Amino acid sequence: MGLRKVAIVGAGLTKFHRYAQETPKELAYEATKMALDSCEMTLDDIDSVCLGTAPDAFDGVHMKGEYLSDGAGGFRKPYMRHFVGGGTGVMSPIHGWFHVASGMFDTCLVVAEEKMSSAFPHPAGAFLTIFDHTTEQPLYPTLIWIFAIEMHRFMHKYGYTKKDIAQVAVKNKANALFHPSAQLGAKITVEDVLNSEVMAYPVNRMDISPTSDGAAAIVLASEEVARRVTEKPIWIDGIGYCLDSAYWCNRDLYYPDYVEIAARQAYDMAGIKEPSKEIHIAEPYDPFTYKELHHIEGLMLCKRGESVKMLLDGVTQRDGNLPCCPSGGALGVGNPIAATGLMKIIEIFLQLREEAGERQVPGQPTCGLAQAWGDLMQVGTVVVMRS
Amino acid sequence: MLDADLIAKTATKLSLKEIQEGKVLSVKDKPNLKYAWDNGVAIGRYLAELKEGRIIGKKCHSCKRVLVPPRLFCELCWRPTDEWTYVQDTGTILTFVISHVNWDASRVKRGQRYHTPAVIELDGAGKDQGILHLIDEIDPKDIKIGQKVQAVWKKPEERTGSITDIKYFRVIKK
Amino acid sequence: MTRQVAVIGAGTTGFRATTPDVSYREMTYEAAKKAYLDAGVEPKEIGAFVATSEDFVEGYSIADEYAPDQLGAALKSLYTVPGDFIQAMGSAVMMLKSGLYDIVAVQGLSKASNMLTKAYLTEFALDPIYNRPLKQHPDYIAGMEMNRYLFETGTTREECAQVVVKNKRNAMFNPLAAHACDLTLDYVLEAEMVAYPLSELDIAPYSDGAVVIVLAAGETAKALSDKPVWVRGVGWCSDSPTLETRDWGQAMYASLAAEMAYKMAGIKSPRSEINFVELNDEFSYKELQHLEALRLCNPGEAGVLTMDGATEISGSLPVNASGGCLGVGNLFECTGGQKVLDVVLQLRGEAGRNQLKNVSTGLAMGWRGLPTTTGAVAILSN
Amino acid sequence: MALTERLQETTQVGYWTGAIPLEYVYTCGRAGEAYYRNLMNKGTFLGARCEKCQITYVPPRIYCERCFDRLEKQYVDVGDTGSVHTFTVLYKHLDGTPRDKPAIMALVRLDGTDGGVVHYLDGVKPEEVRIGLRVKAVLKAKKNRSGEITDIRYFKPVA
Repeated sequence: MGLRKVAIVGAGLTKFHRYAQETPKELAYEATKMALDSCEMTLDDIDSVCLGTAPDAFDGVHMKGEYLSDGAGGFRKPYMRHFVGGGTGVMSPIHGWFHVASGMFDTCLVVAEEKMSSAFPHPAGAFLTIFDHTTEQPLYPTLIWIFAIEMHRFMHKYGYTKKDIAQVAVKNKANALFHPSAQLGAKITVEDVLNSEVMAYPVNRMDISPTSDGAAAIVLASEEVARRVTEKPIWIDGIGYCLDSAYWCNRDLYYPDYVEIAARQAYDMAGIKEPSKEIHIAEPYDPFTYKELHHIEGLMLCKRGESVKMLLDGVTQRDGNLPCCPSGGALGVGNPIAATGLMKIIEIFLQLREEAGERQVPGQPTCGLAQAWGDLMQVGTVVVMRS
Repeated sequence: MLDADLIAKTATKLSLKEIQEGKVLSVKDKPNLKYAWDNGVAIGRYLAELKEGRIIGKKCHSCKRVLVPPRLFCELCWRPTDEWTYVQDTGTILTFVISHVNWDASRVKRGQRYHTPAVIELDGAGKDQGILHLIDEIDPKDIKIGQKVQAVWKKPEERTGSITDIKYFRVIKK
Repeated sequence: MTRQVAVIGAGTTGFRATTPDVSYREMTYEAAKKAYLDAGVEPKEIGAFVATSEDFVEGYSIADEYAPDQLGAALKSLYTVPGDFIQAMGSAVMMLKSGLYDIVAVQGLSKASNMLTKAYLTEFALDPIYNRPLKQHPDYIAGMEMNRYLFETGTTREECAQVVVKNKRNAMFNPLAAHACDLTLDYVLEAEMVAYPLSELDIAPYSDGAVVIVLAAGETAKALSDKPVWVRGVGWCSDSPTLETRDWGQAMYASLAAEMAYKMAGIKSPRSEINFVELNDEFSYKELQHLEALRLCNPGEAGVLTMDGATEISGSLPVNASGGCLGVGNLFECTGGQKVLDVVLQLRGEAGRNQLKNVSTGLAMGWRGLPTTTGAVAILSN
Repeated sequence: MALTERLQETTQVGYWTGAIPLEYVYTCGRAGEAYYRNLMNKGTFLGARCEKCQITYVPPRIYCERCFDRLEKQYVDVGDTGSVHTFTVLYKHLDGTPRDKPAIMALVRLDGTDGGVVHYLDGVKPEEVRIGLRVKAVLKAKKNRSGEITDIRYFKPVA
């Protein structure tokens, strides 16, 4: 249908910490500045800015998109925030794609930021108020409940065990040892995961990604600009996003239909017929261990019920046939929500440019995918990228 | 290529102690954000029926589901829902959790019962039509997916028109 | 790449100070149903949806979760813009121009009456390090801005008060409006002072209500609609958000948003090419400041034009014929939605007793309210 | 028809109440740390100078919002005196109740800068305040300062 081509030409990331001293604006600036510098651009070269950041309840500022605008390079520019909960990070390049693909802008700066440490005593408290105020909040639900509920259903459906799923944490935390932004890179064993504190059966502490402060940014450009500023543009060839109903108890949670629908949109746009063969490398969202597997199935990178086999066979290892979360993912690098999604986009960007250093996957990948999830087991956001 | 040296300078690592002891400067605040959300037609009726010890849903003739909590429209068929329909206060555990943490990430105190929330498919509502509620009167270890449960209601005079008018669900057979 | 975009459907519940009989879901469902009926489309034909909300206005940590169901957008492409409705509309225009979609719906919703601590809410938007610890009622920011605007332009309190008189009176014949009043200038000038020179009546009261519009790309719009309203230009912009370094006299965000929209619409002389305006008047002086920022008059002239009646429904440049925020109400993120809605109704000749004669191009302008410096502009033609 | 049913009796109307139950601790950040340490120790204000844009930010920032140059090495002491850029006389408290004595709020443009401080004015009657009025910061005693904007008590006119 003759869509305008849009490329990622630059990227920046901060270090992820549990507690960072920097203000949200300062974190956003550091990532944005690095992204601009990486492609030798300045704010003058930027036509538009879009910001991805998840709940105001983390940073603790109402309308935090407004508060963050100057740190994200939005000064006196067309600047707009988008928000799909935890899926926001991967929604960011999608919203940026709209900016450039519309023909209204030739460049778009895409920034994602989260400072979760501002919320006290723990940012987990922010999640009580994601549930329906009248019919669910009176039961004092937590975020961990809803994940554990979904994980349990997923395990029950396929007979997956906690031991199987723990392998995701082992893989991702090990991958993160080589990521310069990583907060929790570590060499751990399945036993470490199984012996870590029980939070909400079937979820143990090491099944969960940490809360983090951090920011990420990329620069998007039209084909003409991209060819001018870089020899290695990475093209956004497919985008998809889908939101399911907020009535999350009214569906079988074992399978994320919304991820599949988003993936189909992205695959159709990118002309992908057989995702498990045509996608060389993936960054599915892994805020909890089982989520990586849940998403791999939703992304149709394996048949339903086969993600654990894929994991145990080493297919998703960095040197496997379909490396998943070579960055270290949310489990290893850290999880400043929106910034994590954009970190995943940046990982695919670097891998496809063969600039991932010690994390580089073998075999010269040319097609990669990043995905995020969010809300009440509800949002899928998917981006397919090619070199 | 990400430059590790550059990244290291982007953010300054602190510990909770350093913040709490004032090694770095900080400002505290507690927002005052209060709400009174209008129940409207569907949720208003739902709460009124809970007060009477009944669970009501609204049926969609197109997809045959009984929607609980009720709504005036079916979100999947995008049409007005049809008749009000009581569902039973019995159901099946679709999935559950044994939670050692409270909503604010604090831990359940020693000696207290762990929280055991579940998604419960209510009899009469249709496949996978669940609600979130709590399971009790059973050792958490003995809860299983697929068990039949029944609502344990507060006494009529204690009910206020709330989802907590159901104290919890109890397992009625193995 | 040069795909045209049109509004092919609009729906609203109308606006009331409180709406205790319906939930936010039921309210939005009604507006969506009307918009889709107006456009002659079913949700399954709509390619994507854009919602607007801010978490703490709605009272959720992640408010976007609750957008899809009542819009018919469950399991469809939907995202939320925590911004003004006109920004979200800008997003929808980009989506349609990209060629990826043919029909996109935009949603705005206000249940302002459900938010009980609005001053605290606005205060929570201030910088936590430099401003918030003073713990003052955020209307001081409007008072300070009004004072500087009056100082720089020579505009008077009377001229601002006339905006209040005009807009609340316009609302008398707008059945959708919640805060219609027929007041005298003296009555307004004697209102209780809140933050000098800003008085109680200079501040728009809040309203509840929902607006949904359906946008379509050129050929689709022509096929579906007998009276498409074309989106000729759209623009949005944010100035420095910090109180200490922002521009206090002029609305730079509105100027830059308008320039973007004018450029896209090919408008060189706004005053002669724009027939009428619905702009943000959450505070009386904002109408005047915004008119000047939009280059519809020179700095300092807006008050004079208002006193001369030029901005009345019968004037040469009708401004807020609907009653504006002062007469219809402040609708939080949906405020720009009311502006777009009224421009669409005027251009279709459906504005009832407030119908303007011989209008073909209207401008809708939104501002995100205190303490922000973000605005958006849409230019529509029939 | 949009809604197939409507409440038709006032007694059917109901609502559910709730709140956002969170607390926050905000670190002042790299620039804020320098700003408030300087205010605590020296009693003066720190700005950040961007030579390229010819702008001096107060409070200081680690970056120029216009050109994105780093400003962390460009902090300058800008003293404690300035003039009223704009002001208001505020008649109500945050909770909406009327104040016994109105507060004068102002943006004080510190001398030689493009930024300043939003704070109270005192030592002057509301009707005597003018844009352009010369003012100076009155701080808490040094031992009582904690590194917050409230270390400033108010600004007062200078001759």
